[in-house]
Parts: sequence; structure tokens; C-alpha cells
Amino acid sequence: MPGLGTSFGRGGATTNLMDLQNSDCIVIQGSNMAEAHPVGFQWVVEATRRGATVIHVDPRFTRTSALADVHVPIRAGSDIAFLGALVNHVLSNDLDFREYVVAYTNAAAIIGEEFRDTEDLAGLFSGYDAESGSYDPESWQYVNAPQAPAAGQRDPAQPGGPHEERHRAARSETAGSGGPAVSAKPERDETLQHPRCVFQILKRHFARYTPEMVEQVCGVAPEQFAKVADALTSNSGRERTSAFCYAVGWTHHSVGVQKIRTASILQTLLGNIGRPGGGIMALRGHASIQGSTDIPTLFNILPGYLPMPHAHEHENLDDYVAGDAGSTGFWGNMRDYAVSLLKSYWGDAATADNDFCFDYLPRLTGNHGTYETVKGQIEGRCKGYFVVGENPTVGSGNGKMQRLGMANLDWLVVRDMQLIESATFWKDGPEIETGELATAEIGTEVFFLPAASHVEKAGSFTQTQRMLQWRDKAVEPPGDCQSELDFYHELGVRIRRKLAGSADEMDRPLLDLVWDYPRDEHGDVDGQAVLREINGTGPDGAALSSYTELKSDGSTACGCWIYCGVYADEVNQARRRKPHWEQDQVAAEWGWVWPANRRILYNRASAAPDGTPWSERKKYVWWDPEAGSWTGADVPDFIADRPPDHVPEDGATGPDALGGQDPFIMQTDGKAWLYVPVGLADGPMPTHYEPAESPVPNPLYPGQQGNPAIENIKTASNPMNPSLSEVFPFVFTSYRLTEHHTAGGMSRTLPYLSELQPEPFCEVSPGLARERGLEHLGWATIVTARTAIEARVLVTDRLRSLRLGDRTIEQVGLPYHWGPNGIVRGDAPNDLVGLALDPNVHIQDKVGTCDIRPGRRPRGPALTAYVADYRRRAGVVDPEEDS
Amino acid sequence: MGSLWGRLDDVQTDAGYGSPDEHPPRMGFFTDTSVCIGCKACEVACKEWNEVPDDGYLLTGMSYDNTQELGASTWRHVAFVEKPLDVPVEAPPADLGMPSMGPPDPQGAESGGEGGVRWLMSSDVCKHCTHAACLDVCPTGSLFRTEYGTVVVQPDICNGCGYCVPACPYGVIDLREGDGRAFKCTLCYDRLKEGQTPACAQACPTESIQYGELSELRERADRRLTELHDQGVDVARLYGRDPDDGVGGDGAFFLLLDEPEVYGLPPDPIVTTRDLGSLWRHVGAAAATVAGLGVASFASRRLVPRLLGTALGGRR
Amino acid sequence: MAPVKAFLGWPLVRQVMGADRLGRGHAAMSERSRGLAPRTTDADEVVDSICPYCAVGCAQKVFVKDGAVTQIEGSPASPISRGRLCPKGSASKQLVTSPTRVTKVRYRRPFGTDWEDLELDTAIDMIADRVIKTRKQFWEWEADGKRTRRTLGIASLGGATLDNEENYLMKKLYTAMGAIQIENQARI
Amino acid sequence: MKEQRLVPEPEFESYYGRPILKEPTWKTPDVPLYLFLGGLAGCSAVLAEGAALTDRPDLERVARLAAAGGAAAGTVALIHDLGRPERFLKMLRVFKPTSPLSVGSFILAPFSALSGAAAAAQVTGLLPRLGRVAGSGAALLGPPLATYTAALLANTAVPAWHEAHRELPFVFGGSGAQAAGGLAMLLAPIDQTAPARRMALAGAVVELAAAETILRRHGLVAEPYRTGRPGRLIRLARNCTAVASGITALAGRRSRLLSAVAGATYVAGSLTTRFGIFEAGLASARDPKYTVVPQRERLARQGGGSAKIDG
Repeated sequence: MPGLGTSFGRGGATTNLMDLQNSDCIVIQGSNMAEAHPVGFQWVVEATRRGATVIHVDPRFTRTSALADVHVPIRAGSDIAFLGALVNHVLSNDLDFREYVVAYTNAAAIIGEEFRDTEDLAGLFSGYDAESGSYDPESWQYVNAPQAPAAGQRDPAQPGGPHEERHRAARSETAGSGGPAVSAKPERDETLQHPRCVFQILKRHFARYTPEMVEQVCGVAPEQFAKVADALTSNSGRERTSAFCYAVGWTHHSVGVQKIRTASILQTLLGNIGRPGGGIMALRGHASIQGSTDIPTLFNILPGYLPMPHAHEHENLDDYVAGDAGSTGFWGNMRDYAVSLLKSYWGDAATADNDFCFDYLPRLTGNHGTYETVKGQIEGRCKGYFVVGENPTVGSGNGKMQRLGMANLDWLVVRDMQLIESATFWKDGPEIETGELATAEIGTEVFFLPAASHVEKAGSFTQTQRMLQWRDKAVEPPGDCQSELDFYHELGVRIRRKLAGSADEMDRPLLDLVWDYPRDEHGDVDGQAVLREINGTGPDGAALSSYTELKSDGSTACGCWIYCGVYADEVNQARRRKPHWEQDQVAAEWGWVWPANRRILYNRASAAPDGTPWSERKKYVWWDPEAGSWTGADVPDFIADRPPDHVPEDGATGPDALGGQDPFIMQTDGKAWLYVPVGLADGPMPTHYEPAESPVPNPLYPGQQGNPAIENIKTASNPMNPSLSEVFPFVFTSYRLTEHHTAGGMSRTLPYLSELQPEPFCEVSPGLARERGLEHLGWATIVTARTAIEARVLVTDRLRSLRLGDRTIEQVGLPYHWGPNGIVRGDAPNDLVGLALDPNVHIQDKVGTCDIRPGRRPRGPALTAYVADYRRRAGVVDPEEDS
Repeated sequence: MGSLWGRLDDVQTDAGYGSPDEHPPRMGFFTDTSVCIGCKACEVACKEWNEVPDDGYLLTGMSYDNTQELGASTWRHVAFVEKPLDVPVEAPPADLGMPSMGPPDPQGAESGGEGGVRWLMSSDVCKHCTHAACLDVCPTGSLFRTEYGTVVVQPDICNGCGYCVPACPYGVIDLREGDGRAFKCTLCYDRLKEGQTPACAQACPTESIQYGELSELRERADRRLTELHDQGVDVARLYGRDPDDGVGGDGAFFLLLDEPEVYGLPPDPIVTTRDLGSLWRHVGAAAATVAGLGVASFASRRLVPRLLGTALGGRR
Repeated sequence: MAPVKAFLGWPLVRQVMGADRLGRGHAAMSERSRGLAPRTTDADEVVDSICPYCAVGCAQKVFVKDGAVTQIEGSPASPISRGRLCPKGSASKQLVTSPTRVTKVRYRRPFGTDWEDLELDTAIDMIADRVIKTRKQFWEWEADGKRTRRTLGIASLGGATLDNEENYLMKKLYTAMGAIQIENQARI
Repeated sequence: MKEQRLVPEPEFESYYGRPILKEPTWKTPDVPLYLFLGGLAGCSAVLAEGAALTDRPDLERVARLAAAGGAAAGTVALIHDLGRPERFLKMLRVFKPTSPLSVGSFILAPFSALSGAAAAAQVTGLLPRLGRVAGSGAALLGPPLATYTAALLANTAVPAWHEAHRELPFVFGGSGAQAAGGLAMLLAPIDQTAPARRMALAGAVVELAAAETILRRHGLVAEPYRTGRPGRLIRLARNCTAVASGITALAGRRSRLLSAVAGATYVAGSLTTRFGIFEAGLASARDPKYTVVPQRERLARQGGGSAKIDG
């Protein structure tokens, strides 16, 4: 998550669930933790038993709010205004943890004179190009920054062109482990008085984020705001720490990354990062979401957050590394990681002479994210599609677009345990009912391959706190069911067999691929052997213990450098199961956490600059002068023997450039970034913009309604509601319930879960119910420019009419688990979602505007006519004509 | 003879398991609803372990409670209570059909006040009463007291007479349609035999459901109550903890944050067997009256009214 | 002696002769109850696993008897979950033993109106052929004069319940194929 | 203004208005029919024995058959009501003095056997002495059989039944006597049915008096006996009983036809009473009011408006 990555150097949660029990105050915002992560929530309950204050900031009163001390109802999508006001509160009242801020952050760094803030440019930062709708971050840099190219900026061929824009954007995610590069340590003013130092810039930037503004933007009363501000600031400092928990309530927004950035700034100012009971807990929603970005199946990164190379006329490995690695900090060793990955891919074929097969890597030319891909399917540019344990026609935004894409393929492979909607769209999708698609006219060849369940295969998940946990295989998969491991391995074997003997250069990467894996006693591909390859091996073929052992000379191979150590000593460390009652609270011998089994990241910051704990109460990792090393409850996230007073020599590179007071070792300057000079597509500091679809104007920047760098998906099936439209006057927000799982394939199919939440419903306030004549348990039709769906109505006080100045905002709550298949069925709420993406991560808004009416929706072709009428009345622009 | 109501310190001895050192301690549940997150893990874990069938798919509109009540196929039931915190000021009186907690009351149905809302959740279960009416009225001995002091239906014995159903003052036990027998929480009798925790308590994410020796649970509950009262949560109260209450105390008791009836629990249940002595006496008297009437009907015309007078008078 | 034995086994006799005079407990206990044991006690194997739903990563114990899953419950040893599971995790056995699970390959030919049967082996072979064909059809050495060495003809969208090892092989194979539109739930 | 309302609706809280108790699963007509048949059979056995002792062979014959037939039909109804009828013998597995159904089973089983034997002897003329002994035994078990069914209902948490536990045995005993007498009036020649008429009339008086006591004594809890369908059934039953009693008193001795009509009406009244009481119980279990309000009132009487705030 680049929000965390650009701030601290790694994109993972900075802390772990168990450590929440040490918090004195927990703010849960952008997450409905009790419902979506009930077992994780036990640690919040533990904290309350120890006297902690729990605050839930959320549009709805949820099961989390029910257990919180304070619930703050907030308008969906207005989080930055709220958090920004907290930042302002801290800065303007000198409530920051000054010693921490001066020593461990870039507050003192001085920014170049060219930089202009949103406050100067009416909502835009300097460097904005209106034509391409993107930023050139050149002017955001530290003063006198040497001219070495920063990430995403190396290709002068097409400045501002579409490729260039995407190029830059696609880089953000590489901050998963390793902050973006700045080439040298910045000039600093330790007094924080310099008008262009980050601290002062930040202060000015957030000065207008006042409690009054919060009331107007978020609908949160000043007293409520004060309650949160007081709880948070009084529970931060030497003796106390506060934690933040967030989930997709923040990430699923067109300004999602900047929401997390705002929280990062706040937590950094309060000195809560790297300390017990502090941190930012990113709550991932699926068993191995963290794992699937660490070892990605994502277009823009390779394992370990190495960037996928972009298209250039000439590029070699050196250029690639030079462009993306800073010279200082641990990211400075990127070449070691990249070469070791290439060795694990292409083995003996990868040699120093052929640049370790760097040229075998395919190149990016922009955003190749899933929504762009679907657009490509609709336009006939992408004809083969694997859908693996995923149900995009229900789970992705804008289901119609997904189905239209699928209907235009040559072939589709769906691998799942049940016949999900993505496998049956050609037969019973909503477009069949409306006549937009006809079964007999859909040429897509569909293979449904039954998948093995989690107990029918061995493997590791990486859970929300970066912990790898191994599962043993319990039983054989039934019938044709097969693991992904076996399927992809077999597919690779057959493709390679069919291509064997090909002299075509395009087939070399496939034929040279290291693809022979041993089989275990069940006859399956041995997952532990794959994990061992991921861990990496040294020149002697033995498993490596740490990424510090990786070399760029081709003598080491490593499939994912941040996972190096998971197979240390030839032992599957992820399989460790030492009971917690036989360990201390950190429980270091259960599973394995990247990096290097460090449970709280940046834990060097749990000690003062001189290496002593900030306080006895919050003691965690400290410098032991006698032993000459860092010690404590956790593995120090630092160079073990680097003393606190160490000052690196001028010109030092890589880890050698880290001083004794640089806890953020993946950042080029070793500091937490309050201001991000490079690495984000939509500004160095968070700014409140309205969601792509909003019923209210942006009061902070009246001229700048939405995120100026937003990514639009321009295709006919993705029309957007105009903001401030009378036709779409309400806000909808979609979410999960405890009783179901995401798109429902793993819950709607089970009687025990289906009976608990048996039907799609929407939740509305009594005020909205009165306004629109909605009846409790009656039907409602919810309409956006995309489509209309129906759901039963729950009228509840848990949804509040929000007062924003002189107007009232109503929100419609939409749990999104249902679809046309399964035991319990109904319309899929994600069909309502329009796609406007965060420019850093290409993730869509989960909020939008809508209308809601009593009664069921029209059937068949009448439905498309009904929605078309809405579009006409709202003046919706055809996306394809809107250029 | 066993006791029929009131305080009873050793239910196992009462049920023929010998002196206190000859049987295991009485086991039970303490459900602390102040930390219940309404996740329903208890419901599912119970069903998975006990292989209880699904109970139908009905959106009830009762907040997030689509299970509705305890029954033959629901042995744990999470109640959801939504209550506005204050009375609305300016809301026009329109009936939105929202569920209300009390009897039909237009004020209860109207809300939307600015004071926010309270959302109470509580996982209900069989109380495993000290004086268990279901057990005592069971004619077959299918319902019996185990060596752990819990009350369990033996599915190999039950003939589905249904007597336990109206006997339970909490409305817990029921006959399963299609099967015909009575079912309810067994406190995972089989798991207890191996020293394991019942499935619901094992799953409960926040330790809202706690399992253990009843005596220990009662102490724990008392401490928790004091803690909450000290924190200013005056509404907290224990329910079913008192061994002197109408059922002799529950083996599964609760910490509630509102009146019991708000959660669908009876405020002051009394086991029906409290009145069993009186009942049998009256049955005897009535039988004697019938017999007397019979004799008198044959004996003489005058005897009948005289007997009647005695019977009616004596009853008063 | 069978009738005598039967008579002495009559709970009523036990009731009259023993301490349980009201027939409440000891006397009423059936043979089944007396011999009751949790079904997990005779499991052939107890396998360590992790819940496949959200990312908390709760530890599970999978009980196996005769090659079938008989119970899945939380593993108390885990420092993260301490044996607890949410409703979804608690429903894991139903997830893996669901009667509606599809265990045979289903195939829909282009413009077909219904599913057809297909052998798994044939299916994988057909898919391999299609990958090769589409890859070639949409192969791109360069775009706008810049080297790309890729195909935009093939895309993949994976769920985040896949194992790290699976993601690793997928990314590796796709990358070697030149397919770049490889995406994941993490984006959604 | 509240005082002006006739019956002020009590205020109470509940869980979405849902019942606290489970509605009895006992089936209609099985169980009310059984209640009726038990009363009929039990009192008929008494009547039969009296007839035998006073040498009224026709009356004896009718009553013996009624006792045996009632017991047999009642047993069938009872078994039919079981969720697992094949397991009806489990009823004799233990003897539970705390369970009226257990006690009743230990009454019904011998009663059925004895009354059956007595009836068989009567009809076939075989083993007359044994038949008489059996008949005497049945007569001894008859009154408990007729009244234990009240305990069956009253020993539950159902407010309308439980709170009436002192009156219901008399209602049922009286109702049984009324039914037994009524059936004999219907089927036996008028010159032998004087005791039957007396029994019916006396039973009617007992039943009416006891039922009236329930209504007067139990306030809100007795409401289901007055209102709705059970209320209508009970009023109908009362009217039947009153009419039958009137006819009996005025013309019972004189007209075979009127006596038969009165007898049939008695039987109908008794039957309707059982249905009415049964359904009143169901209604009181369905409405949480009858559970919560009396318990709340009891708590208020004990001092302290809130329930069980321990510690």
C-alpha cells in the first residue's frame, strides 16, 4: 500500500493485531473491524479491558461502533478532511511529539522554491498538467536535490504523454517494500522554523482544516471532533501510544492512498510509529491479500515489490536498477534482489553475460490494471482470460462492464469451488434478462475447472500483519478438483512441451524457465520446494537465511527477497506452531513474518534517539551499550550493531548510509515522510477532494471538486453520475457483513452462513425512508448511471441523516455479498459502482451517488430504458464521447 | 427425594451422581453481552459441531437477527436490539414499519433522533437450570441431568411427546419438524467428556461466551459486574446468576445491559415444579371429588349437592 | 438370563434401587450417553491449517477420518486467534464438504447454451493450446518503437485466497509467457 | 384519561413483540381430544362400576364401553401426537412423579388394560368375575385419569395453564363427569340413567364454578380464556353446559329424547371446554404480555422495579 510505503518505506501494516492490546487509544476508521475481522477484534477488546479508549469513525453505526467508546458518524468519502483537521489540531496546538518528529521524520527537510501548495493554487499542487490530468512531481523535491532521476521520471521521450502519465502512476506500488528514491539526504533545519521546511509547509497546508470545516465537509459536530482529538493526543507521547486500524473503507476510494497518508502523517507527528501499542494496522480482507502483493499477481510489480520494467528503447538491468533504487538505505541493494529473482526464474540461462535474462521480462506501457484490461476485452484487444478464485462479475466494480468483457472473449477459464456468476454469466447474467446479451450470440468458450479447497492442498497464506502461516494438506481434493499449484504447473509443463524445439525468440523465456519441481508424497507439486525457491538459495545450493546474503553476481537465487529467511536453516519457518502460552507476547516462534521475522516495523523508533526506551511503559527495542547491539522483545528492525550515535560517512551508499537515528531503513533518508517529494501521483501531501460522484461541492477548494489526477475508465458501460446532480441526490456506500465473504462464492453457497443473512438489503435512515416513502422490509430500487438494482429495505437508526452546514445528506448502505447464484440470491450491488480510480493504485471508489425509490426494479428491457431515462435526466455524458 | 425448587447446591448429587467428590464440578456458561460483537460465530460453530440443520432463510427485519429464536435447530441465538438513545424532537409521525421493541407503540416506531443509537447484542442459549422444568416433565427420562450438572436430551430416548416445550420458562427447547424429537443445547456433552470446551465458547472471538466451572464463572461475573459499575455502566446486571431465583440459578447465565425482556428473556421466571405439590394436591382433591360424585350419584339424590358444597367450600 | 438382565437394565429399576429417585440423572442416562465421545477422538489425523476467509489468519485444526474432514475448529495455540473463529471460519467444514461443490470439469463451447462434460486432462490440453494461439496472435515485440516483448491478449485475475506458492508460479509462468495483465483481488 | 379505558393495555418491553415461551407443539385435535377422552373414560369407569353395583346393566354396558373406548381412543390420540410414535413405550422407561405425563402413563396403561378387559368381559360374557375385578380397578384409576390431565397442562410455563393449576383439576374432573354422564344419558335407557344425570349435572356445576374462579382470580393471565377464539369456545362450552343442565333439571327424567339431547350437549360442552382451555394456553404462550407483565408485577411487589440486579 503506497500510502504506508511512501511514508515509512514498506507497504505492510506497521504493527500486528496482538500488539493492539498495548494501545491506550485505538482509532478505527475506514474499517468495520468487529464485523470484517471479528477474531482480530479480540485484541481491541483486550485493550478496552486494559482501559483503552476505542473510537470508531464510520458513516454507519456498526457492530464495531457498538463496542466503541465513541462513534463518529461521518460522510462516506470525507476522511481526509477529518484526519487533516486532526493534523492541524496537533500542529497548531504544538501537540506533536517534537523529539520524535525532529529525529525520525523529514519534518526538518527543506523543499525547493518551485513548490506550490494547493493553498496557493486553489486545490492543485505545482506541476499539474491539465491536458493529461497528471502531475509532474519535479517541483515537489527537496531543495538542491541532485538531478538524478526520481522514480517514474526517466523517460523524457514523451513528457506528459499518456504513457508517461501511466508510467509514473504505476510506480507507486513499488513502495511495498522500499520507499521511493530520492538521491541524497535533504538539507535540514532542525529548528523546524525554515518557512520551506516540511513542518512549516505541512502546517500551512492543513491550516484551513478546522473543526468548523469538518462539520461542513464530514457532517461531524465540533464536540465530536474534539472528543477524538483529545483522546488521541492525550494518549500519545512518551508514556502512551495510540493505534489506527483501517481497511477497504480507506483503500476503496479515488483518494484512498492519500487517506492512509493522512493517518500516517498524524501517527508520525504523534510519535506512534514503531512503538508498542502504536502504528497503523492495515486490515486486509482476504486470507492472503498481503501475500498476493508481496508475491504479486499484479501487473506493475514483480515479487518483493520490484517494479515491472517499463518500455524503453534501450534498457538494461543497470538502467532498471538505477532508475528505481535510491543509492542509500536498504533499497539501495535492489540489484541484489533483482538479479536473484531473475536467477530463480531462469536459472542457469540467466548469466552476467546476458544481463541475467533481464530482457525476458515483458514491459509495461501504462496502466494494465484489471479495469483497463476489462476495457480492453470489451474493445477486443484481450481475448483469453483466467479467473482464478475470484468472482469479478459480482466482486469487482461495475459488474456489467465485467460481463460485457467476458462475453467478448475467445476463451475464459474459471477456477473455483462452486459455479459462481463469473462462470455462468453467459447463461443467466443480468444482461441476458435485459436482452443486452443473448446466450446463443456469446462466442466465449468457457472452461470451469473445479478447485481444491484450503484443506486439500499445502501452502502458505500471508495474513494481515505480514505473517506467513503454512497449511498442511488434510485430504485429497475430490473428483477433478485441483490446486492452483498443480494446475499452473501442469499448464506450464504442457505449454513448454508443445513449444519444445521452437527457435522463436519469443518462446525462449518459456523454454528457459526453471520449471521442474519435485512432487510430494501425495504426488502433488511440492509447495515447500516452491517456498524454498521463494526463500532463495546460495552458491552452495543451501537455503539462505536473510536478504542481506543476496548477491548481484548471479551466485544467489531468490524468488522474493522480502521472504528470504522463511526457509532459513532448511526449515519451513512459516510452519512453526509453538503455542503462545510457551512464548512471550511477541510470539516470535509462530509462523514467520517478513521482513526477517520483525513483528513491529521500524521498532528502532521505540527507543529515543540515544537508544534508551522512551519510557518504561512503552519499552520494546533498545540499544544495549554493553553488548553493542540493539535488543528487546522483537527482532530489531535495524542494523543490529549500529550504535545510536553513528553518523554515516559522506558519500556512503546502501545500508551504510543509514545513521544511528534513522529508523525507517527502507527509506533513502531513513526518515518517516510527512511530505512525500516523490512516489505519489496525486500530490506530496493529502488534500481533501470529493469522491468522483458526490452530492456536495468541495468547500475546501471550491474550484477543485475531485482528485485532479483521478483515473477514468472511459467506456460506454461506465458512465459516471455528474456530481451535485439532483437526479442522484444520495450517497451510497457498499460494505461487508460478518456473515458473508466478499462476492459470496464462499458464503452464499453455505446454508449455515446463508441463513444468517438470507437476502440482499439496503440500510437507510428514518429520514431518508420518510423522504422517499421507503418501508421497513419493503422493496427499494437503487439507481446509478450504470444500472438499477433492487433490495429489501432496513430502516434503521444506525444510519444517520448527516447535517452539513445547512443541508442534510442521506446515505444508502449496501452490503454487497449477493448475486444471482447460490442458496440466497439477489441483485449484485457492485453493478451500481462506477469506475473512477485512485491514480496510485488504480482502485475504485466504493462510494458514489444514487437515487433510491420504493418498489421493485423494472424487469427485462424495461430496466435498461429505466436507467437510460435517469441518465438523460441527469445529463450523463457518454464516456466515450467525453475526451 | 430431590428438590423441586429453591436453592440447590449440588444438582448432580440430587440427580443420583453421589456425593460432591464422586462427580465432576458443575459446568456452565457465562455470557458477557457487554463484549458481544454479534458475529454469530457461536451459532455456526454450534451447528458445525452438533450437525444441526439449517433453520430456514428468512429476512426478518429484526435488525441483524435472522435466526429469530432458540429452537430445535438453533441452539445458540444472537439477539440484536437497536434502541435510539433519545426521543425525537421534530420527526413527523409516519409509520415506516420499523420494528419496535415493545408492544405496538407509534412512538417506539418513530425515531431518527440526533442522539444516536444503542445496539445491544446477546448470544442466548439454554440456561441449564438448576431446577429444569423440561427435564422434570420429561416422561421418558430422555432429558436428564448429566454428571456435569448440565441438562441434555438423549436423542436415542426422546419420543417427541413435546412436554418439555411448554414447560421451559425461557422458551428454549422445541421439537424439530420432520424429525419429531426435541432438541436443544447439550453444552456439548460429548466434548465435555473429553475435557474440551463447548464449540460456541471455543469459537467466540471476544470471550463473550465463557465456559467453565459454574462456581468460578459466578465469581468472574461478579468481578466483571463490579468493573463495569466502576466504569459507570450502571445498566449492567447479571441474569440467572442468583442461586435463589425462581429456577435455582442458571447453569448458563448472562451479563445484560438492559432489562431481560428487551432481549426476549423472561424477567422473573419460576420453574413450574415450584407448584407441583400444590398441583398434585389439587388433582387429588379433584379426583376425590369425582369419585365422591360417582358414589353420590348412585347413593342418593341429596348427597350430590352436599358433596358439592364440601368440595367447593374446601377448595377455597 | 437375558430377561433378568433386561429387567435390571430397565431404568425404572435403577431409579427405584439407586440414589436417583426422581429419575432425573443417573438412572435416566442411556447406554448411548454413557459411551458418548466427541467424534474427533477417533480422528486418523489432526492437520494444522489456516482459515481461508479474511486476513486475520486464524489457525484451524482439521480432523480427518477415513480420508474425509469430520471437523474444523480453531487451534488454541495460535497467538493471533487463540482458538477462536468467526462464523465464516466456523463454517469451514461446510465450505469444504458442501454438496453443491462442483467437482467435475464443466465446458461451454462457443455459442453453446449449456454445460457439457469434459475430461480434466483434455481441458488442460485445450487451454494450453489456446494460450499458445492467443499469445502468438497478440504478440507484441514493441510499442511506439519501444521494446515491450509481451502479449496483451491474455489476462488473469486471481483471488487472494491463493497460496503464496501458487501466486509465485502463476506470476512466473505468466511473466515468461509475456502476459502482463496479471491482476488480483488486491486491486479490487 | 387512561382510567376511562375499560382494560388499560399494560406497558411492557419485549423482543420485537415475539413470544418468550415456545407455543406448545401438542397437536390439535389430538391433545384436546385426549384430554376429553381421558375425562370421559375415567368418569365412565366410575359410572360403570356404580351401575354394576346398583344393577343397571344397560348403563353399565354403555359406561364400560365408554371407558374402554375412551381409553383406547385416548391412547391412540396420545400416541399419534408423539413425534416418534414408535417409541411410545419409552413412556414406561422411568417413573417421574414430577411429570404428569409419566404419572398419567402409569395410570393410563393399567386403566386401558383394565377397562378393556372389563368391557371385553361385558361384551363377550366370558370371565365375568375377572371382568368385574378389572372394572373395579378401572373405577379406582378413573378419577385420577380424569383429573391428572389438568396437571399435564398446569405443570408448564404457559401462564394461562400454570396460574390456573388449582382450579384446572376441578374443571377437568367436573368436565369428565359431565361427559361421562352425558354420554350415558345419550346412549342408555332413561330408566337406568338417573345416576348419570346426577353425575353430569354435578360435574357441570363443579366445572362451571371452577372455571368461573379462574376468570375471577387471575386477571390478565385469564384474559385468553375470555378473548379471541378460545374465549368464544369457552363461552360456547359454558352455554352448552348450562343448556344441558337446564334440560336435565327440567326434563331429564321424563323425556328419552330430551335426555339424549341434554346428554349430547353435555358431551359437546365438555369437548368444547377442552379445546377452549387448550387454545387459551396456546394464546397465552404466543403473547409475551402474559409472560412479562405478571413477572414484572411480581418483581414490583417484591420491591425494586428491575429484575435481578445482583451484586
